[in-house]
Amino acid sequence: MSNSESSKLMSMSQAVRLHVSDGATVVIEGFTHLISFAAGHEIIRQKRRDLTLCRLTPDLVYEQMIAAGCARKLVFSWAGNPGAGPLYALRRAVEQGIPHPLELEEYSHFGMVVRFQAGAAKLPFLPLRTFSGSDLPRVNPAIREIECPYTGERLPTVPALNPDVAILHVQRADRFGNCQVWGLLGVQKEAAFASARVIVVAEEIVDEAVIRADPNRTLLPGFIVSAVVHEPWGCHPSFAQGFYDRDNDAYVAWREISQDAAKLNLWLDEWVYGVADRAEYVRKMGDRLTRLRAKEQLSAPVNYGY
Amino acid sequence: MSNSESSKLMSMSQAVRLHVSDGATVVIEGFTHLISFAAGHEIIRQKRRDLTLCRLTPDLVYEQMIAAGCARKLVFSWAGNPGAGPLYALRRAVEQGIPHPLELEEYSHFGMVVRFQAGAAKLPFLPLRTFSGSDLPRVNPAIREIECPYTGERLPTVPALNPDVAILHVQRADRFGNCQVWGLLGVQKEAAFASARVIVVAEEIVDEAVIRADPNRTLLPGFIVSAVVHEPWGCHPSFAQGFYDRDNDAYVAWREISQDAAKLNLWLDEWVYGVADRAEYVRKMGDRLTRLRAKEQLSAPVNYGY
Amino acid sequence: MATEEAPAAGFTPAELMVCAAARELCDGEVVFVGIGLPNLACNLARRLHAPNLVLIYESGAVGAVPERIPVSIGDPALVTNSIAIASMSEIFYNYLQGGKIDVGFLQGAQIDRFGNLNTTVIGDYDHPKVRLPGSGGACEIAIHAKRVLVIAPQTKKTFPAKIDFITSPGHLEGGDARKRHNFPGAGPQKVITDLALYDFGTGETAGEMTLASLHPGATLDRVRENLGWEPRIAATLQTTTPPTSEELRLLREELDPKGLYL
Amino acid sequence: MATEEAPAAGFTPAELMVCAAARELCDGEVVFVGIGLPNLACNLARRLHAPNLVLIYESGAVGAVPERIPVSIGDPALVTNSIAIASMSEIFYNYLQGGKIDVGFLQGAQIDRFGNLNTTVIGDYDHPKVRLPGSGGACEIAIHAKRVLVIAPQTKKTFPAKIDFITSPGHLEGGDARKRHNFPGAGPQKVITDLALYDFGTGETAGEMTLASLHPGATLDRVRENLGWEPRIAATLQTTTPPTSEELRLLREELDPKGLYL
Repeated sequence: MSNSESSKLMSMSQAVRLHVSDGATVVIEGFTHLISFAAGHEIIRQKRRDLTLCRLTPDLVYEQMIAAGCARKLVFSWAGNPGAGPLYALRRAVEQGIPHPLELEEYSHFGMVVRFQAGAAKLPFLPLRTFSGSDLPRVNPAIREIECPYTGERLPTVPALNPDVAILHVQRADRFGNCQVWGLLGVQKEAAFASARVIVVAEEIVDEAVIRADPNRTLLPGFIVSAVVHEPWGCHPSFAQGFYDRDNDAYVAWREISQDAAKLNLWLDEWVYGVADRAEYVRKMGDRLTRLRAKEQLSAPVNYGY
Repeated sequence: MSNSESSKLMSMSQAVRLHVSDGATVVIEGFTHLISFAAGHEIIRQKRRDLTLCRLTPDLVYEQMIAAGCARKLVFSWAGNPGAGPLYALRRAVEQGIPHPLELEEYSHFGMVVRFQAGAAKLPFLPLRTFSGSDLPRVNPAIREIECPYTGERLPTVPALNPDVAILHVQRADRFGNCQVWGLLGVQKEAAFASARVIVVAEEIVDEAVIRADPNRTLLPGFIVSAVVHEPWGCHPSFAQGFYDRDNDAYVAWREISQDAAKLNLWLDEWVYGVADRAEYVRKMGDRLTRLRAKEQLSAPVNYGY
Repeated sequence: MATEEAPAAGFTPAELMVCAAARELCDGEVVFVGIGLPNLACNLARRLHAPNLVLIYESGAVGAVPERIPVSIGDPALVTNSIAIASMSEIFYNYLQGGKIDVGFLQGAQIDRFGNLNTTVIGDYDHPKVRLPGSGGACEIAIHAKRVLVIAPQTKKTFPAKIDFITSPGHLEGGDARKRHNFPGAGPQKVITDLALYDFGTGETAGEMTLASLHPGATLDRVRENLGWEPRIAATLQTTTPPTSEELRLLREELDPKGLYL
Repeated sequence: MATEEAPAAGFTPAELMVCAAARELCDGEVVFVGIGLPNLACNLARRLHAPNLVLIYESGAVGAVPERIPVSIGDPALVTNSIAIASMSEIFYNYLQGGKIDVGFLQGAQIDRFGNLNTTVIGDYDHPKVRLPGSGGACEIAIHAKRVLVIAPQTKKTFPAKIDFITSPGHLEGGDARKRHNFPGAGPQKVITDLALYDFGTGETAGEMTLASLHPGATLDRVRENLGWEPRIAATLQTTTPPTSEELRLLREELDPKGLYL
């Protein structure tokens, strides 16, 4: 580990070029909250191929990457359009191999969470109580069992997941990668510690003093972060608590887009290939975003003095 | 679990009478921060016996309970007077059986942390990478090994620790037991989830709305809490970030007190048996406490709106 | 109790399902909530007989009090003014596996007579006819929640004689199967469809869906037409109490005014 | 570099030990800090050649910038203005076992020639002559930190031929013992006493304390008198660079003005 005083700030295009290579195992986490669509779109623009995409809920961001041909394999626990139906393009890949076949490695949420936790702790595995009685172990040989050295009972296990790179959106970060998140925490901390490299994407770049004024809110210390990208509205259509709401209309509209491969490609042409970067996407979205801006409900301060 | 709207507020004497019985396995956690001396002293006053005391750092609070004859066994990882030398009374118990023999079950900090974590998750054990090459497994048969079902390597394990009752001091709680902590977090959350009952001791009782205004600060939800005790200055001589500083003079002075069993008993007579409750202890301490009061250094608010 | 109030004139099957589910919840219980009808049922119960119901969402919101109907399991409205935000590791390890969850709601694309649920695949796993979303948290909820409530509209397709894949174990092959698997939770206790309410029997038929109550207007024939097997029927078959006007008012005016789910 | 500056006139052995330890730390490294001399060494390095040194305390303070000398490993001054507070589970599982710690400081009541440390007991474990505090986090720091620095005043009692208990493994019986145990960290690299500085050799003597540098004023005889075995001596024995006046000024005026540890 090394924490140099030099800034890690760079553009998303630079961060993806430096840290996301063809064939890499990539995790873009965020459970409905703080999903870096900005990173997913840049990976599509840079035409990364043969990626192993890991994430509890593949969601629209992975469906778009799969439809664009970036993915070879998907490691997941729930693949749907949250609250708005199936992911049709993902189903086309799995059911018909369009645009090409997609290998699946499937767990439950608990299983995926524990895989990241084992990865973060550099343990080869961890035990957990699920899967028993389910057909999941039958179709996933990575789900195994051990005997407890104390009680003798058999316990299911999952192997550690250690991606090459984790991409995490946060509400605020300083230029060294020290970053803070509030609201839903998902499995971001575990995914970051489990990964060889971490790209932090932030709504706001703040002074280090802002982070140090409330250390209990810190998600990651900068010394485990490889790159910091400033990307306001970088989660749209997902949300960032305190910044903007979930764009539910976009999730609902996606249903129709993803049903038709041609429609989906037109969408990619317009909203991904057709824009240079997230800033242009944001300008193009215009008022649609501004009406999602969060109302203010501030927390009370606490005293860190002694 | 049940979360009744009825208040769980009660006096420390009532909480100890209801939830700490002779022979119980008790954990008073807090790593240098938020140690409930108030609870320890009340347990001494109520003359509990044969307790199994669990805690990473026995510290003064457990030494006082051991010297008073409350403990049968100590489960721990570091037994010293932090920054001020040995715990002489604990040594008398171990080396000479004074006031009576004390059984030891010893781990490292990592081992104790993982024991609480396994207990919280209702797993019989968890693996961890420590103890190898150390003599600790030789003197503690509860430290065992398993073979990884993926790599085949041998990994040390520790058994779950599930105390009968956890006693935790927090900066603020509402009357239902929803509580918040900032500054050092130690292993309190894991200890609480691992225990059958939880007594929350709070510097401040606040309205439920204060907790709900900053849910990311919450340590425990009320529905896992059995009792709530309002005990300002309840951690002295340890500290509560934002409320009062550590009374280092008291830790240093303890060195001389604990060296002499007679002196220690006089101290217990004056500061534990000689006071009815914490409130009287606080009155008796007088200015000594007020000069420990924390200066103000407030965190900035964050926006929970959407 | 809501059931003592005046029954309403007209209501939809979905409204009845939500009301029937809400009545299964007791005050002070801790419920692992799903999106859609379960979410409506929990918030309805909270407004009526269970004001201290604790709503937990797998996204990490504990003690949520959503001011609007959540459109996803991670809606920001679940965070604002909640009691606690837990990491998903805490949710699954400490809350669910830790035995703190009283009730879990589950749904399924396929449900068999033992309450086993399939949300993974229709057809063969490796050559699926329809690829479904998968488990999410369902498998562990089915194992750990002290009891499970299943909500699903009743068709032969949804309730086949045999399901293609067991994503989340119910009572497996019935009887004491759950005991043999050392499952901490009791598994499915009720199945609520748009036609009827089922429990899971007792004695030698324990663990098998048993018709306990017909919804107003539903008939045994319609139940049979929409079930992949010949149903067991309780000794004393009840008629489900219809929604009260207060339940319907809350659902229509406050909980789902836009009719997203009703 | 500090070492290029003017050497100071008078200084205590403790001051020299702290300065020698500080010089072992590189800018940007992540250090697992202990109370006392290690804490002074880290904060001294941070004021001089290693401004970006990241101080982590097992209590959970990450990137601490204590404004006063911490009197305990969990001093509130370690929290205020730190970069992050981690639970102890995160500290041990994710930071230490996760391989994020470059340097760990350890002390010992007994230290053997292979850098194995005893902080548990003098005499027999079950019938102790002296019961010591125990491991704390030392055992796992010894295994996981990329390298370990040991600080201890040198006496025959502290450096016996054989220690009574191995709390924290150093190089065990020497050679490639750590490799055979699959220890992620390299183990003790330096031992800093009040008389000399030792490294752990190379080649066939690797893993055994080797006298690398004598402190100003110390002699080989005094080193031998205060060591429980005949020490290996480096081919080219150095003399330790004395503290500079700037190092001493920082220690005496800013870091430990009350002389708590010096």
